Amino acid sequence: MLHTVNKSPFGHSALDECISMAADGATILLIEDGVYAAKAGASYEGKLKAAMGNVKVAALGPDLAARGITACIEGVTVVDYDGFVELVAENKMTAWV
Amino acid sequence: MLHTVNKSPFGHSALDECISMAADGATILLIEDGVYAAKAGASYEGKLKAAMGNVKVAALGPDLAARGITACIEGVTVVDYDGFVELVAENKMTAWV
Amino acid sequence: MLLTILVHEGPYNHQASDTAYNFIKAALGKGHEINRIFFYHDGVNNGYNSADPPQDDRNIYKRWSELGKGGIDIVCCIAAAKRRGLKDELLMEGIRISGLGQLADAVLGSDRLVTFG
Amino acid sequence: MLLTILVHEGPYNHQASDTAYNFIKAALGKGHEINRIFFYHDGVNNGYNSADPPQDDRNIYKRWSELGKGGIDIVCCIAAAKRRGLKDELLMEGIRISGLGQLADAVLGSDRLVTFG
Amino acid sequence: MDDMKKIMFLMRQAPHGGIYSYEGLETILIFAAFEQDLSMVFVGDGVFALVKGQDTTGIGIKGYIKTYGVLEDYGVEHMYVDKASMEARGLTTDDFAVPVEVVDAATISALMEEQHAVIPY
Amino acid sequence: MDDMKKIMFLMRQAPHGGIYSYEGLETILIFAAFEQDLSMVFVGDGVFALVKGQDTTGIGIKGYIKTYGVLEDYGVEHMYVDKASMEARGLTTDDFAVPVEVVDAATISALMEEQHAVIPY
Repeated sequence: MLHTVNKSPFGHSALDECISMAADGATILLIEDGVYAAKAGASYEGKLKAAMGNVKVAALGPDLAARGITACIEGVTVVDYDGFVELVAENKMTAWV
Repeated sequence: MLHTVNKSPFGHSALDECISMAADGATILLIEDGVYAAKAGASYEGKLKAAMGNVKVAALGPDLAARGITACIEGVTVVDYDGFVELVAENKMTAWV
Repeated sequence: MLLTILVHEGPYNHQASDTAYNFIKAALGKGHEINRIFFYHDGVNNGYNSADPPQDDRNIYKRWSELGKGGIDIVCCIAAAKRRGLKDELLMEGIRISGLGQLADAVLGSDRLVTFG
Repeated sequence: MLLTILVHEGPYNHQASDTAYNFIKAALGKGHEINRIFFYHDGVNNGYNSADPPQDDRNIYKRWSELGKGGIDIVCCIAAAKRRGLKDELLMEGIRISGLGQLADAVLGSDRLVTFG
Repeated sequence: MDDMKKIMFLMRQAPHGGIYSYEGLETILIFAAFEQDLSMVFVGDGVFALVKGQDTTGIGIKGYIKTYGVLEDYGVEHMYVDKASMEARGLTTDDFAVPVEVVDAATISALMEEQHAVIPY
Repeated sequence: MDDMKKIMFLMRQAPHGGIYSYEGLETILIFAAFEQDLSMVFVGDGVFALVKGQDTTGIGIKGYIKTYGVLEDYGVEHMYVDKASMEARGLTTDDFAVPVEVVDAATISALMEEQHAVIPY
C-alpha cells in the first residue's frame, strides 16, 4: 500500500495517524506540506526515524524544493512526479488528506 | 484579550499554539470543532487544566450540543452566542483559525 | 460597539459562515453595530447567487443577502474573488465586490475585528 | 494502468489541484490512462469558467479544460456543485456536472483511485 | 459474487466543523447501489461523527447522525472504530449512536491491504 | 502620529500547501498604504514561510518569498518569529530570507495585548 500525506506533521495529526495504520513494508509518500516531516533536524525526526523501522518513506522533490528543504532525514527517498506515478503503478493508494 | 479556537486539539496544533501565546488572565473561547478540547475524560484534559491555571476557558454551548458533548472539564464556562458577543465587547480578539 | 466581521472560509464547506451569522444576529440583538462584513480567501464563495443548496437545510447565501439588503455593508475581496470565479454578475443582492482597502478601512474604523475561519 | 483521480479541494486555495495536475501529466507521459477525473467537495470549484486569475501565474481552470477537451472525462459532483454555486452555465469547456454514481462507476472500473485533497 | 470489490471509506473528520464527513456519507449511499463489499473505518477525529445525542438545533445546521443507522440496510457490512482514537477521546462504544466493531490499528492496517480502493473523508 | 493604530498579522500557515499565507501578504501591502503601526508575527508552521532558497518551479506555482524583502519599505516595522516554533522546526535565523526578531511566547503575548487588531493568516 502507498500512503500519501500532504499536511505538516507539526500542525496536523495526519502523519501520526497514517504511521499508526501503515502496514509493515508499506510506503509513505510525503507531498505538499507533508514534506516538512522529511526535514532533517526538526522535532519530528525521531518519530519519522522510528516509523522507518517498518515502512519506507519517500518525499516529493518538487515540494521539497518549493519549501527550501535542502537536507532530508537519512533514509528518505526523494522522488519526482514520475516516481510518484511509479509508486501508484506498484501499489494501491490511501490518501491521508 | 479573547482568543477563539475552532479546530480540534486532537487533529490540529491551533489550541496548543494559542495556549502558548495567551497572556495571564486572557480568555480562550472554544468554538466549532474547538469545543472537543472541553470534553471531560479525553487525552487533552490534562493540558487544558494546566492552561486554566493562567487563562479562563469558555466553550460555545450550541457547538457542544451539536457534537453531543454533555460533560465538560471542570472550570470551563459554557456560553451561548450572546455570551460570545459579551466577551467580544469586553475584549479585543485573536482568532487562531 | 462597532464591529468588523472577517470570514475566511466558504459556506457549507466549513462552519465559519454559520458561526459568523449566528454571532452577528446576537450582536445586532444586543445593540452593537456592524461596520462591514468582509469575505476573504474562500470566504468570497459566500457571495454566489448561483447556488442551489438542499431545500431542507439553511440557505447561507440568502441569509447574507438579507443582512445586506437590510443595510449592512458586505464586501467580497476582489483579488480572492477573481482567483475563485466570483464576479459581479454572480453576486447575491446586497453583497458587493471591492478591494482589500475596504478591509483595512473597516478594521481601522471599528472597535473590534471579529474573525471567523 | 487505468486511473481515477479524485480532487477534494478548490484551486489556488489549496495545492491539491496543482499536485493532481502534475501527477496526471506524468502519468499520461508514462502511458497510463485516466478513466475519469472527479471533483468533489470544494474540488468542484475547479470547474468555474468565470475566474480571472493573475496573468503572471498558472491558470488552473484552463489546464483542466485542455485536458477535458483532449478527451479526458472530467466530472464535478452535482450535489457538491449545487451547494457551492457551480452550475452548467458556469462550467469550463471540457468539464461536466454529474452525480456521485460517476465516481463509484469510475472507481470500480479502474485499477487505481488516486486522491488529492 | 466474484466481481464484488472491497471499498473502504476512511472517515477522519469530525462532524459539523466541516462538511467532509457529511458529504462522505452521501458518497457511501451512492456506492451502496453498486452492491459492493463496503466498510467504513473511523480514525482520529472521525470517531466523533458517531457520538449519540448530537443536537444541531443551536448552530442552525441540519444534523445527520441518524443516517449512520441506515447504513447497514444499505449494505455497509462493517463499521470499524480505531480503538486508540476512541480511547484518546474519552469515548466508549456506549457513547456511539450505532453498533460498531472496535479494532486495533494492526487490524485496520490488514483490512486496508485487502481493498480495491480506500476513499478518505 | 496620534491616530496610528497597531495592527498585527499573525502568520501561522506554511507556504504553497495553501494560499492563506500568500493572500495574507496581499492584505499587508494594502494596509501599508494606511500608514499604521504594522507588525508580523510568525508562529507554528508560519515560520516556514520565511525560509530562504524556496524554488517553486517544479510545482508550477508562482513563488513569493521575495515579497518579504520589501515589507520593511512598505512600513512593516517588525517581523517577529516565535523562538519555540523556529527551534521545533530545526531552523535558525540563518535559514531565513529576511532579517527577523526572534522572541519568546511571553513577548508575543505582551505585544498582542497592545494591538488594535490581530489579523490571522
